[in-house]
Amino acid sequence: MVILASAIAVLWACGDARLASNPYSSLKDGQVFTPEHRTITDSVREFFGWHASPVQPIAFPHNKHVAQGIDCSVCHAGVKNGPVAGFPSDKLCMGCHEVLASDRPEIKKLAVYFNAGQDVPWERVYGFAPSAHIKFNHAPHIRSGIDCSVCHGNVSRMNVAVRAVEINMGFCLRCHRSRQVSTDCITCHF
Amino acid sequence: MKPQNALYALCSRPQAEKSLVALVSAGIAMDNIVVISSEPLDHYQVRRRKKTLMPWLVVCGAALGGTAGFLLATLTQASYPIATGGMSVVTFWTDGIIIYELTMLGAILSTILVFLSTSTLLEWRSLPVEPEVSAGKVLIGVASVPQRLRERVAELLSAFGEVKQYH
Amino acid sequence: MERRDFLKLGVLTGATVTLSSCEKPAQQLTRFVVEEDFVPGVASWKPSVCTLCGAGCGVMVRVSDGDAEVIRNRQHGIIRMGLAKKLEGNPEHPVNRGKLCARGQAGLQLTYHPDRLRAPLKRSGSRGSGEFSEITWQEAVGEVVSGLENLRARDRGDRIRFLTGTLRGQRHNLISRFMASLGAPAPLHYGPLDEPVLRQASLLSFGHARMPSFDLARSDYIISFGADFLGTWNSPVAQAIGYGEMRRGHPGSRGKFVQVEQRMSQTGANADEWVTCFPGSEGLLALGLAHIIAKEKLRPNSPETILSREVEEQLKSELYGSAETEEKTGVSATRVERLAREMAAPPAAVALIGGAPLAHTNGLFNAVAVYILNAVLGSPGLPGGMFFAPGLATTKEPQPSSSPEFVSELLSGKFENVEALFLHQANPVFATPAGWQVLDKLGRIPSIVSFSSFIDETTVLADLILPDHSPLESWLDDVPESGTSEAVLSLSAPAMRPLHETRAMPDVLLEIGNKLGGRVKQALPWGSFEEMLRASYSESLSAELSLPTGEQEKFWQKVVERGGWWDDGRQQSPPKPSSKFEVPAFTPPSFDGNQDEFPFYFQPYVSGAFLDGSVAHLPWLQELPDPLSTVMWGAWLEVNPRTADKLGIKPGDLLNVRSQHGRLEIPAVINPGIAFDVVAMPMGQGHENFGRYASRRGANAMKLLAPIAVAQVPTLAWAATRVHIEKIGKKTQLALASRVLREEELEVR
Amino acid sequence: MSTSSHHWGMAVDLDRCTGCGACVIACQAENNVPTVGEEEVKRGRVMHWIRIERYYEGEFPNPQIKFRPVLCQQCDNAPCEPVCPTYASYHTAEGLNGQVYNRCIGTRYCGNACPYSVRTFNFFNPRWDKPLHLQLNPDVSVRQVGVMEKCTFCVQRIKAAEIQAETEGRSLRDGEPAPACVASCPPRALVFGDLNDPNSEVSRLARSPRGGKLLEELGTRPKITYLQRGSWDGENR
Amino acid sequence: MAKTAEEIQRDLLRPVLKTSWRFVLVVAGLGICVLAGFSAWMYQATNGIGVAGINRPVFWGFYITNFVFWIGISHAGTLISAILRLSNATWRRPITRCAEVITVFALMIGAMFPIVHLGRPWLAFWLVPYPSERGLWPNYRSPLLWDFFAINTYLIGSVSFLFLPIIPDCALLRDRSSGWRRRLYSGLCLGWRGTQKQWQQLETAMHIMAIVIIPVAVSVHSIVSWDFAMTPVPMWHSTIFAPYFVAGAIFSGIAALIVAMVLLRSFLHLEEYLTAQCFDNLGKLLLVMSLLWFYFVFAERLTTWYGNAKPEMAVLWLTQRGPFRQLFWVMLCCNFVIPFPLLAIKKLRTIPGTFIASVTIIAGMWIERYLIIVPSLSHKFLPYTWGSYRPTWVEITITSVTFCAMALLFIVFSKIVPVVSVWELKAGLPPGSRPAGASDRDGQLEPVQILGAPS
Repeated sequence: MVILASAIAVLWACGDARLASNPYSSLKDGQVFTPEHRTITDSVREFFGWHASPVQPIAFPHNKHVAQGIDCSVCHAGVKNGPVAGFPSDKLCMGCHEVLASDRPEIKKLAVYFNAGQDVPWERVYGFAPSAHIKFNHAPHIRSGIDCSVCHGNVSRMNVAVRAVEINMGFCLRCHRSRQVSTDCITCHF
Repeated sequence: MKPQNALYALCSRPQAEKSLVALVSAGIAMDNIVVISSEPLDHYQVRRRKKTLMPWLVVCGAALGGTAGFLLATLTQASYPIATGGMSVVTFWTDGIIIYELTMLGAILSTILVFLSTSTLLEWRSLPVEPEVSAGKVLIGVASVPQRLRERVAELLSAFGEVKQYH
Repeated sequence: MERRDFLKLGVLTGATVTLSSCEKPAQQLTRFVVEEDFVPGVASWKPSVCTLCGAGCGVMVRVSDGDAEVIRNRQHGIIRMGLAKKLEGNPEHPVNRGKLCARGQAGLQLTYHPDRLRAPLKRSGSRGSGEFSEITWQEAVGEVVSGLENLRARDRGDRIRFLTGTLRGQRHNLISRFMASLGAPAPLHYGPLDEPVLRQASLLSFGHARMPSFDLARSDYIISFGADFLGTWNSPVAQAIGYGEMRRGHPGSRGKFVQVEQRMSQTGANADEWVTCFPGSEGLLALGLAHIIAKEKLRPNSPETILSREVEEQLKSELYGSAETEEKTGVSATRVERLAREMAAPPAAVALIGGAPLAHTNGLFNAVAVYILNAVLGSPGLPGGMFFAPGLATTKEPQPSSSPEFVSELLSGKFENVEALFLHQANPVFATPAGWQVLDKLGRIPSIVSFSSFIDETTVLADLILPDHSPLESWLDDVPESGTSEAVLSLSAPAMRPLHETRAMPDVLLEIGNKLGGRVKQALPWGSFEEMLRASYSESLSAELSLPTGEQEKFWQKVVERGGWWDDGRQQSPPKPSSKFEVPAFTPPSFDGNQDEFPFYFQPYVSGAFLDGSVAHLPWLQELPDPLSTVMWGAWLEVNPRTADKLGIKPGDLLNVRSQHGRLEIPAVINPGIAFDVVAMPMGQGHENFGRYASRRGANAMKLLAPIAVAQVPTLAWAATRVHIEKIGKKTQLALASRVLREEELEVR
Repeated sequence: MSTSSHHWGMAVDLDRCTGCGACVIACQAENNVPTVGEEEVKRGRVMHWIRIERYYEGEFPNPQIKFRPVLCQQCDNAPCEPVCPTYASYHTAEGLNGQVYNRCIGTRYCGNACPYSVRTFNFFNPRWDKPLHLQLNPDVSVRQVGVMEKCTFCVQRIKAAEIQAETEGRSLRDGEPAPACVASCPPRALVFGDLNDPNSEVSRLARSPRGGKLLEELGTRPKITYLQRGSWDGENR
Repeated sequence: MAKTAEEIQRDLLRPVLKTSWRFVLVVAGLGICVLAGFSAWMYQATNGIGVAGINRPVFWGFYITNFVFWIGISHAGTLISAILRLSNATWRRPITRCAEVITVFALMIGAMFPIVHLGRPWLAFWLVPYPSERGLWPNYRSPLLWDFFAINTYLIGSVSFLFLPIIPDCALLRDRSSGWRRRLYSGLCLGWRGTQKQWQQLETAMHIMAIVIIPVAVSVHSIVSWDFAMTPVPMWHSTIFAPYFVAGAIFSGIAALIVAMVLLRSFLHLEEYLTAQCFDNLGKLLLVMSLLWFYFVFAERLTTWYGNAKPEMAVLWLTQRGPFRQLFWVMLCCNFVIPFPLLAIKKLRTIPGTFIASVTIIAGMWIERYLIIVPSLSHKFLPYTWGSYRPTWVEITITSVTFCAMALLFIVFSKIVPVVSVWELKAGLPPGSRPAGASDRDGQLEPVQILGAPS
């Protein structure tokens, strides 16, 4: 039993990190795309579902924009008819901010990106670990009239978006059950 | 019971028999007499077999385990959320195995528990530790001697071996 | 209880000391601004054209957005762009009707191949050393222009050559104009698969050098002489679709399919009857069958519509009698007669020829003979018969590419004085026998410019490489030569933006022309290849369809959306027999190497995965099990079990295969479907220098071949070599999908 | 079996199949099936979800070859399902043999139980030389080391088609959705459809006298019908 | 028996109380081996199970072979000692504890392998039925889950079955040792004093445990066999498997017991206690099992051959004519041809005789497990998918290390607790073997009188 316990414990510590590269592959890392974790820490973190809180390049105030009566789908364009909500290109931002509040420091940051012909490297706030193998599709959820805040918290109150809701399988299941929609594994995992 | 009014004699096995007789005839209740040895004294008449409830308790434990197994294997699955395309989830024969194993587990655990609770753990501290016992000697004595019989018992025991008091 | 909590309990057993605090994820690369607009995560289908073989199938490309690491003006970053994810057949396209073969689908990997060239390269090391250094496009184009100007100044335009692979449509047109305007000879083609022999036969028999098409769907009886028409030959997808219909398309009547060959091909594996005859005697067998049909008037009315009286009389001569045939072909007289009567019975029967029979020294004879059999069967122009695709009447039909010009130039030492060579989709160094010494002949050319997207055996010689877009990134057009009864133009816009800093070959040529100015500029007046396509198709077609000028734009949009233009209305006219359509004199095939020293006929065959080897660098195809040997990632030699027993050869034994012109070491595969005196080997492997997946893998059959040409057609007779095989004594493990040959292993209790 | 309106099935007409292998590549491209390389192939770890079995019969000069495309038979009575201790392999509402990668702990028990040996296992993390990874299909997850995988009847296409139909407020047509292998097959040897719809092409083929199931005697009740090759003896049939 | 109680006690406690440099050396050596095995496993865990030789279709190889093998070994003890206790065979006294120890450790090692062979071992805890936020329970229809339950039950059972009779010996050691040892043992003996009441309770408990543990042991190996028999794999899907495996398990178990006893005997100089008689009796038992095993093999093969089902015959021929034939015949020799004469002929049924027989049997039984698993998997129904299997250094390392681990655990255990039950041995002595006036039994009163004495 002791052996078992310690063995499993050490395995937990290792997680599924692939430090040594696949011995049967001549490929060098970096030139290779693979689902393996970079470090033990990464894998352990993913295993326990700990995610770093994102630090956005620009402190985007959601509350201000929502207060302006701008609908989420204006910037997150894909949400209504696609699986991914998506981030806006800064072309869209500059559409207004060419003139609007262009003197503010954060907007200046935005302008710098724009003039350099670059998009703002927004960081994801939500999202699933690849090992969850979830194929989430926004569109059907929006169509069935689920409010964004159900999964993303009341963004209209937030300044920079934070992970307000802990989305795990339990969270999804509770909702699916209460609405009597499919809880077949293959509905989300494939 | 206070140890100071417990009296013991360290003696050889044959003498242990005799002393037992003596103590009984001196009017010490059998239950009050303690015989400590380093192995079961099968060949000496110092034992008094008492009926034990252990088997029945074990049966109860087994029944308990079995029920637990049944609930685990059946109820959990009956309240199973997974959609299995109409495939059976609770199946008689397979659940039988789980129930069987847990029944056995129940029996085993209850045996251990009953044994520990009824034998060793109760006497913890209340009885003396006599290294000589492990040398083959027998420690015989009375756990709690009534005051009136104290001298009588003491001399009785001293006849078979040195009388010991454990504090 | 949440998984996390449960685990934390477990972790208390004293394990995860390595858990460090969560630090910020690694800083990501700069994000370039998105250039297209798409709904994130929603895929769209865009038309394209398959360029991997000559069939010219229409393709639909599934495009969805993704993050690509790219280098834009020397800056490394990420851009979200539309990426091709999957290739499927274009459902509307008349050739492949929504279907696509394995190779076509793997074409996707041409775009994403890790060894693809990403920018112009200039040779920095000695020629062939493979050392190149990146340069900018201005420099690259500048170099070409100055080089050409220099040649033009010295009036050496005639010493420029442009060598391409099988190429049709406006690319071919563009190159031709480019060369002409430089005063250089017409572009040369080299591709081992471009069937010059059959074209020559078509020319002799029906008056135009084209590949035939077949209406297999409505055919009741197919006899194929060595043609792998379900795998690699001619227009495989179209033919496979037809085959399926022939089998089960018409309830109650299932066509019969007879295959004649010495080594059972993937196509032969599907035959109802598999006939084997002496190598090179296929033509005689065809004539033998024709003889019986003609003599017994099994097809009373048909022949005279096609064959002249005297030809028919010739046919009836006992020269082609079944006894004679049996002796010369090895097919029993009774069988010949039975086959003849069988195929004459049903309304529609057709004969095909391809592969080895055309690659014998008497290939032309075989081809014409089979056309005569078709004529006798009356199949030309009839439903379920053979015909020639109409093509586009209005656009100048680009003459089909074929190798003989190149080969004759090569062999006639004309190549000595060539000063500049342009390469595009051609790899002659790999695909020619050692006897032709292509390597050192090309090596002596002062300057070589390649448009290849990959380093291959020929491109590695280049001084300058101007990498082309991948097909999915380019404007494509093609006029399928066969596989359809309609007039078809395949045309498509780029399905995705270029991934790397490459440029489309036609655009580069136009730019060069522009810079050169003068006659070249006049010859190439267009700003871009797109313009050229518009000019040459939109106008002509809309003129032909007499569209009002306002409609033209809409018409063009429709063409581009649809992936081309085709017209059901225009049915092809039945092929007209030419005056030269007559029974050729039988010339027995000659083989290199005498029978005693080299006892085995060596039959290379076109690999189902790699064709001639031009797609051997695609990992999906490398890991596609060969349909018969089930080998992956390698090459092998097929030996008959009885022969193997005689020589003590076991599967996987390394063999030393020797011809008069070279030797190979290659593992053996036992094949119950091959003649005793024939050994076969797939083409396409054995690349020395063709990306990480193909290089130094297997062996190259070409290097074993004798440099013999087909009679009257100066092209390689690749089935005319004899070899000697022996065990080396070493054993290798082939990467097999299955080691088992038979389902019923007979075991006695 | 199926608790839903659809019961997906396939028919394989061996008389049409030419063994060309288009389905193999189609599947590999659609489902992010990795290439494992020569060494791993030699170890018997090729990952294809569909294979074309080839069997020789007879000897030269009269050899014969049988081709048989084999993919997951999506059994109604699947041996792979009950043996999985974690329900990673289970029966979906539409009667498919679901494989839930994230639930798989890699006992490989299902792989042993499957009499058709159509289940493949990720012995290592799959790898793609950049930028080949850009070809990966975003609708299908990239599996990791230690999980089983197998043909899903292109469930992502089924889902997409169902959502599409739902948005257009109609029911699915016959022939939609089509798995990648079916969509690509030139001679139309593979036919896919709803077995609950008696008029669908697949249902009609499933009733064909030529039809049969692979290893029917095992009672796995596969959803794939194999139509035997016809033979030509004088009169056509 | 010549020895007196005191001598017995001294001899048996010596190895526990005195530590020689040889012991330290051996433990260190074995420890290093075990570490090597462990790191091999970590290597596999971090790179992927692919570093092992398993493939498609042979998804199970060495690891599951080891699993079945060690679980089989574990049937040595508990089962045997339980049977012997119930049948009250006196010659059992010196061997029962040794047997029970083997059980416990073999079981631990065996139970590790299902985790070692997992593709994602860090998720092994999903077999535990606990209420998770995912609302998922394990699949009770899966034989692997039965394994989980059965093995845990069996492990708990054997540990307690081993521990109960250790208690009095700990008391003994408590009295005979000092310092930390004394503290340790007075803890371990749970306040054992040795009153007649305690003795009686102990014996009752042992009796019950012996009754309970036998069906558990049987179920465990039946379930292990069902891991195979539940799948439609040629030569696996058979009703004979459960009894076949149980018999094989006891077979290999006894062999392991004999080997362990012979080694102990020589290392710890227990010649007088592990007497030739024990080996003779065990030898007879082993002989019976060997015959039984052969009977099962014969029955299995005969029915397969007669049934002549194509897939099954493919596997049958594979093991008898195919690439596995050498192994097959070696197995037959190891399990029957060699041991049978050694055990049947009285002259040969000596200690060395039984030892040799046992060693070959252990080897043979390992091969048997291998031959049950690999050939069937490599030749399943569709010939196109037929494959083969070759282990890699990882599997070989881990496999061989398990034997070191077994030795290590056993040795360390024998350092803490006497491997021969002192009190049982002493209790087994006839009163005559008492020194110091034990013989005089004068003036003894009838028990009746004692009981009926007036108070």
